[in-house]
Order: sequence, then C-alpha cells, then structure tokens
Amino acid sequence: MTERFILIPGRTSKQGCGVSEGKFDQVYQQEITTLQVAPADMKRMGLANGDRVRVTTESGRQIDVAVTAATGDELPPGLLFIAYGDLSSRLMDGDTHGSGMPTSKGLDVTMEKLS
Amino acid sequence: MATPPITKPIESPATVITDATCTFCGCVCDDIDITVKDNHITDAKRACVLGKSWFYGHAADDRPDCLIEGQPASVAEGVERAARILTEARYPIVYGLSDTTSEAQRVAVAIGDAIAGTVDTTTSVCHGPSGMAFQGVGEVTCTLGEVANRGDLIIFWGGNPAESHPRHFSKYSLMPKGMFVPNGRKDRTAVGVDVRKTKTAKAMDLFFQIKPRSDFEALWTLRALAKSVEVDPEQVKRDTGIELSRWQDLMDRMKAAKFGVILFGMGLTMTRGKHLNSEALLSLARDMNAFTRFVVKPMRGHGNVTGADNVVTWQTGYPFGVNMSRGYPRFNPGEYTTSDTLARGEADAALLVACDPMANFSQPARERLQSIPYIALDPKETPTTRSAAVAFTTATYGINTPGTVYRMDDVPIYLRPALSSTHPTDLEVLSAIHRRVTELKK
Amino acid sequence: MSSGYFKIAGGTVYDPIHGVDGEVRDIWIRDGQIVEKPSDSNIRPDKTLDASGLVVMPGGVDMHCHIAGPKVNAARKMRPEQKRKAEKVVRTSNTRSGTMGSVPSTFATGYKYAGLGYTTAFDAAIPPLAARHVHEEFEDTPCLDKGFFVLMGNNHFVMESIHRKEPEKLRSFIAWLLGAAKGFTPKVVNPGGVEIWKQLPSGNVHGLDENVAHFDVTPRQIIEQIARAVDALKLPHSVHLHANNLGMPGNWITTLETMKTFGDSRGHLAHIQFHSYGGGEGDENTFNSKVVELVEYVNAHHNLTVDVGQVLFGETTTMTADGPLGYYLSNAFKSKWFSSDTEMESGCGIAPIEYRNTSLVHSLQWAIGLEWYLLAKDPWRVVMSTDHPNGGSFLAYPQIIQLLMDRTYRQDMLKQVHPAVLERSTLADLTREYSLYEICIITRSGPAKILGLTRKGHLGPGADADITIYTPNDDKTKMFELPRAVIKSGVVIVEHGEVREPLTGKLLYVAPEYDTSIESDIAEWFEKYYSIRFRNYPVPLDYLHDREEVACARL
Amino acid sequence: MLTLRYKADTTVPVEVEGLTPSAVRGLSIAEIQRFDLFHGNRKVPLAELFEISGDPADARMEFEGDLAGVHWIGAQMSEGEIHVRGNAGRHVGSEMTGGVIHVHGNASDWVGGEMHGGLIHVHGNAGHLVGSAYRGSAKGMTAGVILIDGSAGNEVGLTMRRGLLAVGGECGDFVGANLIAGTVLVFGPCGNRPAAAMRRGTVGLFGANPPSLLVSFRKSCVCQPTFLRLILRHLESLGFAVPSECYNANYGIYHGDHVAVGRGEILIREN
Repeated sequence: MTERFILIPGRTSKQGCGVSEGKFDQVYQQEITTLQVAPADMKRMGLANGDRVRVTTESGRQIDVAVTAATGDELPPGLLFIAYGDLSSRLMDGDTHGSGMPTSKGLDVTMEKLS
Repeated sequence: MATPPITKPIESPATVITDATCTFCGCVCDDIDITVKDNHITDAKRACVLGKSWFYGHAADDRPDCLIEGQPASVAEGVERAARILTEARYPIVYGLSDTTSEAQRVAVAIGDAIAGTVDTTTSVCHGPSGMAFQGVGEVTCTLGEVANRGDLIIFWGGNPAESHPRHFSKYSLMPKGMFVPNGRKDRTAVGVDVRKTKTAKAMDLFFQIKPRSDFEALWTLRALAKSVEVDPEQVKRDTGIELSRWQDLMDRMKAAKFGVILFGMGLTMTRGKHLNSEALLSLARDMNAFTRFVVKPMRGHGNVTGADNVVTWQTGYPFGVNMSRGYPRFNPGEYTTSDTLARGEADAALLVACDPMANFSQPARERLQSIPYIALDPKETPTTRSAAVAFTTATYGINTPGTVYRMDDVPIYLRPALSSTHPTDLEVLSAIHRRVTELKK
Repeated sequence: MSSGYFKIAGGTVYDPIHGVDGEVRDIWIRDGQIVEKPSDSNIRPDKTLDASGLVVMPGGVDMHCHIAGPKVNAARKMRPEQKRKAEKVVRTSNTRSGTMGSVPSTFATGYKYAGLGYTTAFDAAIPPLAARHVHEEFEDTPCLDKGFFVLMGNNHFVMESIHRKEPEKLRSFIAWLLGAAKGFTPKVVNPGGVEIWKQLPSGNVHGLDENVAHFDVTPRQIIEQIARAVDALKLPHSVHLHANNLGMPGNWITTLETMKTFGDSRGHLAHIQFHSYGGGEGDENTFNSKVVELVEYVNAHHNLTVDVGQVLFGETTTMTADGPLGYYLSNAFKSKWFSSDTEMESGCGIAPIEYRNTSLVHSLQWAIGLEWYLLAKDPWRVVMSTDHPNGGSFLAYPQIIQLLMDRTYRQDMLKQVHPAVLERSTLADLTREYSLYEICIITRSGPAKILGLTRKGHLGPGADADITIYTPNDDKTKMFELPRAVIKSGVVIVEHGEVREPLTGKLLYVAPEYDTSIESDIAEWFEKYYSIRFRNYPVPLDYLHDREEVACARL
Repeated sequence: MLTLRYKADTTVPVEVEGLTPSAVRGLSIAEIQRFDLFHGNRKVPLAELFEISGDPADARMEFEGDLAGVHWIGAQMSEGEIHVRGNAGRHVGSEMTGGVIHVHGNASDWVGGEMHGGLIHVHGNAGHLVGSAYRGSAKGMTAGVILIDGSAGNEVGLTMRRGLLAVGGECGDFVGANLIAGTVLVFGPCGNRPAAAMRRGTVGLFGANPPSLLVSFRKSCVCQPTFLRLILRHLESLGFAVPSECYNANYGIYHGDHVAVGRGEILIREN
C-alpha cells in the first residue's frame, strides 16, 4: 500500500562524523542510505528495520531505500527523516523560486513497501 | 564516536597545541588542546564528537596531490589545465569556499573576477535566504559572548544544535554563567520550536512541536500577538498545530525577558517560504525591541561560511551569487546562485573549493555538473572530486594550514595548525591558478 | 645610470606646515620620500613631471571615515538595491571590479579615494574583537595608507578601572588594547549610552552625569579619564570622541559640557555638526543652530580639535557604533535596521537615510556644518569630513570645497534649502571664502598634524612622497574632483582619474609601552567573560603585511 | 518593423539589455548588426545571434524563435512595441517606463521587475516574481500594467508601490506580499500566504477554493465593489480575458495585514 508522507532531510551527528571519516566509508554511507520512519507508521505499514521502500515525490523523482524506526517519539507519524546526501538529493527539483535555495525540506512524498 | 587512529608502538615525543581551533562547524571552538604524535592527531581535548572526528579523520591522505581525468599528474600540470578550462569558458562559476581560510577565499574571488565568472558560496544553499531577509528588513544581532552574558530567554527555531553544533549549549547559549545570568542554565528559559522532537527539543524547558511547513504561520501568530492584534484561536490551532494560549504564554515570556535570543536553522530556509520565513523571524525580533532587548542569529553550518560571506561582500559588495560576466559585480539570488546556474544548464565550467555539490545538490544541478569540465579542491575524496576534470588533494585548513576564519557571529579567529601536510594548501593552488589565468587573459 | 630621483618641476606648491602658500617650486623625490634638491647640480632626475601652472599639494588625509570592518561590511551587504543602480566599477588589466553606492567595495574605495587625490584614511570606529577583519579588508583596499581608532568608551574593563579609580591600570589597559588590535588611538562613542542600550529597550544615557548601571560610572568620568590616559601615554593623536546625544535637538548643552570636561587634556570631537543643535527635546520647530556658542569655546581652547561631519542632500547609509542612535534613526525613517552588539566592547547601528533639501532638519544640518568651517578661526583645528558615509560620501569633498571657496555658489544653494535656515542659523550672513591654502590645511595638513603623522600632510624633506597635482579651475568641484596626477610613495598611481599602479598602502599603528604585569589581570577578566580564548585575541605583528609603527612622544 | 530571428543554439545566457526600440530606431541595419550583446561573459555583435530584417524606424520589434535563454528583452524600454513570437527569458520589460511588450509564449522570472510604466502582456505562463521588487528594494513596481494569461510563480507583485497586475491562471505563494499599494488580481487558484505584510492596496483572489488567509486578516463584509467592475472592464479593453461571472459575483472583503499597516484589502470571490 502507498501512503502520503512529508520527508525532511537533515543533519545528524553520525553523518557529520562520517563526512570527516570519508564519504565512501561505512559510517557516512550507512547514515545517508537509511530512512527513519515513525514507529506507529512502521507498524501500520508492516515494516521492520532493514525493509526496503520506494519513496516518490510529486514531480515523479524516486528512490528505493532501507528503513529504520525512529527512536522513541522523535519523529511524529506522517513525517519521514533521512540524513541528507546522495539519496535525498535525488528527490530535489531544480526550481529555487527566485531564492537560490532548492526546496530540500518538507517534501510531499508517497512511500510504498517493496516486497 | 570515532576512535583515534592507532599510534605506532615506538614511543616518540608527543607535542600538544593548546587553544587550537576546530573548524568543522560554525561554533569554531578555539579552546581545543590537540596532542600530536608521529604526524597524527591522537587527542583533541574538549572537542565534541564532530570535532574529534574532524581532527582524527583529517590525517594527510596519501593520495596524489593532483589528478587529471582521474590520472595522477603534477600540480603544475593541473594548474595549467584548470586555467585553460576556466579562461575558455563563457559562463564559468566559482563555488564552495566555506571550508577554507579567508586568505584562500580572497584569491578565489580574484579568480572569479579575472575569468568574468560567477562567484557563489555554500551560503546560497544554507542561510542565503536569511541573507536576503536581512537585505529586506535588516537584522538585530550580537556576538555570542553577549548571549552568554545576557541571554535569559533562548529560543531554538527550526534547528538541532544538539546534533549539528554540539557545544553551542555549553559554550555560548544555555550553560555559561554570564555577567547578567550568573547562575547560568538556572537563569535561563530554553524554548524549542521544531517539527521533530530532536535531541535539542528534549533539552528545552518548553517545546512547540509545530505542524510541518507551518513556521511562517507560527511566526505570524507571534508577530500578531506582539502587536496585540486579535487572532482566531481555531485558525491558529489549525495552522500551527499549537493552541493560541501556548503562543500567548510564549509571547508574554518574550516580553518579560531581559535579553531574548532566537537561534534559527535550516528548518526555515530550506522549507517552502524560505527567505520569507527568515524575514518573518527577523521582523519578529525587531518588533520585540519595542518591549525588551531581543536579538536573532542564524546558526551557520560550516567553519568559515561566515568568512566567505564577509570576503565576497568586501571584495564585490554582495554576499553570494555574484555574477561578473559584464566586468562588474551583479547580484540576483535565483539567477546567479549555483543551484540555478547548474540546474538551468547555464554554467559551462566550474572551480569548486572545499564543497561537495555532487553529493548535496538537486538532481538537475548534479546532472549538469557531471556534464561540464570542473576543477575540485578538497582534502578528502568525495563524489565531487571523483568526477572532476582536475582534482587537487589539498591540506586541511585549521589542521595543516594557518589562516583566518570567521565564527557564526562574524568574530575573526586565527588558526594555529597542528600538523604539516605533504599536500599543497588551497591558497597555493588557487594563487597558482590565478597567476596563470591572469596571463592567459592578457 | 639612474639617479633614483623623480622631480616635480615648476608647480605652484601649497605646503602650509612650512608656510608655503602657492610658491612656484620644484619637489624632489627619492625612494618614496621627499628629499632636498641634490647639491650636485648635474644630477639629472630619472623622471620629471612638468607641473608648471598646476597646483601641487600633499596627498589628502581623511581622518574620520567608515571604510572597513564588521559594521561597514554589514552595510555593504544590506544595500544591494543601491549598488544595483550606482556607478559600475569595471575591471581593467590592473584593477579589480567593484561596486559603489554609499558603501563602496574595498577595491573601489581605494581607487576612488586615490582618484580624488587622497592617500591616507582612518576608519573611525572598530571593536578590537574584530581587528583582524579590518586588517584583512585593509589589504584589499589599495592606494591608501590606513589606520583605525579602537572603540573603548563602553569597554567593560575601561569602565571598571575608572569606577575603581585606577588610572595607571586604565592607562596600561589602553596601551595593551591598542597593541593587541594594532590600532591608532582610543575611540569613545556615546560613552555609557551603548552599555545601557545593551541592558534596556531603547536604553541610552541623556546627560554626562547619568550613572551607567552595573558599572557605576558616568559618561563624564569615562571621557575625562580616557583623555588623561591618552595624554599620559603621549599617543600621536588624542582621544577621538563621538559625544553623547548625537542628533538630538538641544544637544549643544551636552556638547559644551563635554568640551569643558576635557579641561586642558587634548581632545578631538568627531562630526561636531551632529552635536551642535539647539531646540527642545524632540521638538522640531525649535530646532536651531548653536554653532556660534560652541565655536567660541573651541576657538578659545587650543587643546580641542573637531572634524565637521558635513551633511549633503541625497541618499546615503548611516552607520555608527552608537547602537541606540541606529535604532532611533531607523524608527524615524521607517527603514530597515541593523544592529549588532559586540561583547564587552561596543554596539553598532545601520539605517538607510535620505537627506532632503525640503526638510527643515536636514537643511539646518547642512547649514550647521558650513557654519563650523566658516566660523572656526583656526583652520588647523577644524577638519573636512562627512563622517563618510553618514553625512554623505567622501566623493562629495570637492562640492564642499566649492561651497567654502565660492560665496555665490553657496548663496545659490541656500536658495534651494528650507527657508527656516535663514533665521535659525547664521549661514546666510557669512561671507568668508576659503583660500586654497586654507583648503589645503583642512583637507590634509591639519588632519595630518592632529593625527601626529610627522611624514604626512606636508612636502618638506623627510615627508612620504604622497602628492596630488590639480589643474586650476574656477569651478572648484571640477578642480578637486579630477586631479591631474596623484603620487603615492613616489609612484604615479593615478593620472586623469585612471588608476595606473594600485599599490597596497601600509597600516599605521601605535605600540605604546605599558606595565606588562597588567596582562594577568586582563587575562583573568577576559577568560571569564569573552567567548574566545585570551591567546587568540591579540593580532601579532606578522599578521600585518606593509606596516609602519607611529612612535609615541618620549614618556 | 524590425524582425530579429534568434538563431543561436546555446545554454549559456544571452543578454540583450539596451536593445530597445528607441535605441535602434535611428540606426541602420549594419549598425544594428554590430550592436553589442552579451553571450555569457563574451561581448558579441548582434548579428552573431540574430538574423535581422526590416526597418526599425517605427519602433516596433518582432523576435522570432525560442528565446527562453534570452534575457532582459525590453528592459528599461520607454516607447515602441516588442512582440516575442515564442518563449522569452528572464527580466522581460524590467524597469520599463513606457511602450508595450507581448510575449506570445512563456516568460521566465522577473517579468516587469520594478516596472515604472507601459504594458506587458504574457500570453503563456510567467515564472516567479512577476512585477516584483529586486532584493533589498524598498519599492517594487510603481506604475504600468502586467497581464499574464497563463499561470505565474511565487511573489507576484512583491512590494508593489502602484500599478495593475492580472494573472489569468493560477499563481504561487506570497502573491502581493509586502504590497505598499496597487492592485493584483488572480483569476485562478493561488498558493499560500497571500498578501503577507500588505500595507495598502488590493489583492483579488477569484479562483476556485481560495487559500485560507493569514491569521492577521479579518473579514469585513461581502459586497460587489463597483471599482472592481471598472478595473475588469479596463482589463478587457487591454485584451485580457475576464471570466464573465466575475462581473457580478459576491466578494468577501478581508482587511489587513494587521501585522503591518493593515489598510490593505483582499477580495475573495464567494460564488
């Protein structure tokens, strides 16, 4: 089943440490290729840590990514979070609305579980 | 927690550099005591988790100083190729600059001028929108020592310093015992406004978990309350997800504060509304000065992004996204900013200094960058250096090279390097490119 | 074989420091300095510039302007709309591109000052915590020798030592701070007022004897003690003061009291025009000029010097270390407003402004400035300035010169301003016309002397070879707008307004001695309150490129 | 009439600032061919980018081809007429003071930026910041008329001081933000936060399901303002298609923005 979410890419300290270590090393790569989902949403969509999902934006940009449950109540239901990097950049459109800044947070997406 | 690299068994003398500066994030902590053994940093006292990774992760790579099309080459050959690419281009861009010294930034802007290109920094995809808001309504701010000495109401809006600026609480905003806040944390009320209940939110006295993308509505509610404008409680709850009574309570605390501070992050600038979100926040801080002293400060991400703003501004008159194709500086965010010149397919060559657009830019921008010749300077290997026509492996500022950086509050700090590096510095490479470009342009 | 000499032949020379008033003479230059004519008459100069029929003066000295540092750079960033429409500074083979508007970019600032024949400039207000920023900007500001005044009037250590009545400690701290910043002299801005602004909304002091909360000192004590300390240190230039209540109607009373506070200590009052207003508190229709009363005191007290801070009509940007003033102006003009308080040291305020000749207040400000030049008896103690860019741009100096030298031009302008100027100031009945000699004093020889720069502002042997050559013209604006040639350190850097050789210019700083035992005191206070480490605060000598220490007189 | 057929094939920006009817009206064809334009950072003669024919004397210019990459068309123009038979780039008619521009295709961002007079009619869609102030300006458009038949992006009429702006299709967020005065009418759906920080002036939102207004606007009444009928008729006289139902619909009048001066009005069509 496919559900609508709002995706927020952002920084994490693990991602920050990973940058210093090396962007082709394990810490950074693991952090930017893991999508955090609220525990309630995981349960409702029958998702377990490590399962893979397809995330699609309104303009049709798409990524397949592994999920993990967000810790505690950090992420409210309906919201997705990922450390910004290659995968989150693939979802960003080019339009900056006359500001120089592409819309990189608060993206309307759909998420569906990949069998 | 990154573990320090294993030191060689033979006991060789360790040297300690006191009050060295960490340039990983905008805190630019200058109280780090670094221990160096066999040209490796083995300890970084008082550095946070990000700082420790920064110092341990930047031992000199044994990669070649220069690669042309991925093949090792001499720096001189790389400089020659770089200068030709930049002088032959009709719409070259110079981008990045926020993780290098101001001395190197000044040469990079000089190159941008000489090749009649466009100079832009990572500000345009960080707090550029806040810079545009500043140009619209102004800004009332202060240095971080004022926050530490006077701030008694600290609001963190759309940012997560606990993860991105780990020592900010203890060094500047929440914990310090200051002249007018002698009891430190106990004399302060900490307020968080964000869509996620982050580690930062959990350290707050009050937390406003607003609906996603409703920062503008929340700020507008506070601006209305500041001016005692009547507002409809249902609509406030519907727009922001928070009861009007809670916003009113916050406004009462803001008016009662002696020295209010709002520190804000990417939640405002990267979300729908962008520069007008920042403008709403800057206007709110100004409005509050009718009642009490209130200041606002954008939480700048990189070690010298504020330096990049300053250097580009004093040399050209504009802070970022400066086009010099006509022989004089022109400014227009949304036209000359790098996300646009790439995504629109306009830039036809690039000089990328200490940045990684191939990892972080929008998809159309990355596709364009992939298709044009560009030069990349970076101490580490990144997706950007991997597909560069010319890639220079340079020494790391603050670890291998001295120089000046500007903290998030524009305070200049001088770097005392801990280790030497076999690689050339950004300044050396850029100066060589500038000399060659000037000759080719004659 | 080159003799190393460069000769400027047959010019009509003005050198007031040596009493030379338009005498036809040659000037000999060697190794960047002015030298005696070589006794051996068959020595030929490598190069000769025929200055016959031309006016030859020392290079201009601007002793009070805002051209570098955090607030100036914030003002550049804040005014893209002005820069978009202003004159374009286009790149050439040996000069950088730039932008103008009220706050030009650094390269443009250097080229434009040199284009007017100015070769020395001092930034008037720098918080020491930002000193490195200024040194970096100075390196990108070509053609000018430069220095800056270090903000101290609201410095916590200064206020505390004054409160504890420890003049020796204050003196040592001032000397240490000047050395740490590599500055030139203490700058006192709205003493006490900026600290109250940091504590209270719209906070300010309104009189010299008001107590500054938490520090228990008064503005009068701050001025008096710093002035004495500066004289005791025998610094080349006196304390440089921006008095309290700038811009407020009725502030002349504070200004007169402030002048008296100096006693017989040296003192320089900056942009005195902004401090010479009669009238009731915030009451526009009683706003009037009090120059007559104030100039009388200055004429009679030789320890005092002033620069005028002339207002000119048109759009500009006000920028001041006086935080509360910035807030007041931005509210008065409903404009965008920037304010930044620097920990322990100072504040600043920026607000765009437009002076209109239809406005009573602006017209009076314009008239009051001219009254100061025309009523001051001693041209050596009244200096040309627009407090660039607060009253207007330094590019307006030629227009001010014409207003002072050409009575009819002045009367014509008087017809275009608000009629209230006629009865609320004495400008209408002032007929004095400045001579070239006097203009030379107020634009270079006077400020050089006041700054204590023995090798600037004159053309005698030993002077730096900074020389400007003008083509005589009845239209004084044209004459001073486009010098025929400008020579800096013996090199022709500008000809007919074209920059030939953009030299970097050197930093002028002082390094007064002090009892180093104070450093432990300072370190202890510093580590307690500052947000950076004490070790990282001072600017070491090797951080500076071209530099010259200006000696203090013998202690 | 002077015809300029665009023949260049480049993604590097082409800038034609200064190429206005009054600038070329007195020139010979040879002189026009040597007219300086910019292709990225290279100054190039016009003939390298355009095939020209006809006579410039009547101050009427026709651009043919896809000029989406050609910017500043008609910028600072004071008289005459320009027709773009295709798409146009950024800054069409920026700071113009008089004359008429028709873009028969789509236009990019900053159509009529800080315009001071004249008429711009985009028959296709426009980008962001139509009729807006440039960054930092205290005043945007001060006079003139901009008509967009299709859709427009964000910040339409930003900081407008005076003038008339009409969008036939939908528009993006912040339409009429910081409006000082003047009139902005949108006949299609519009994005969020309309007229934020508006001081005076009129913003009309006539599309279906209008957005919820900011909390600092207050509904005053429902009426059929006569001035609106006059403006609608005026728009029709200029060749703008006005949906007939707008003439006598009921309009909710909302006053604001009370966070700013609060003497502006938003008209929302109710039926």
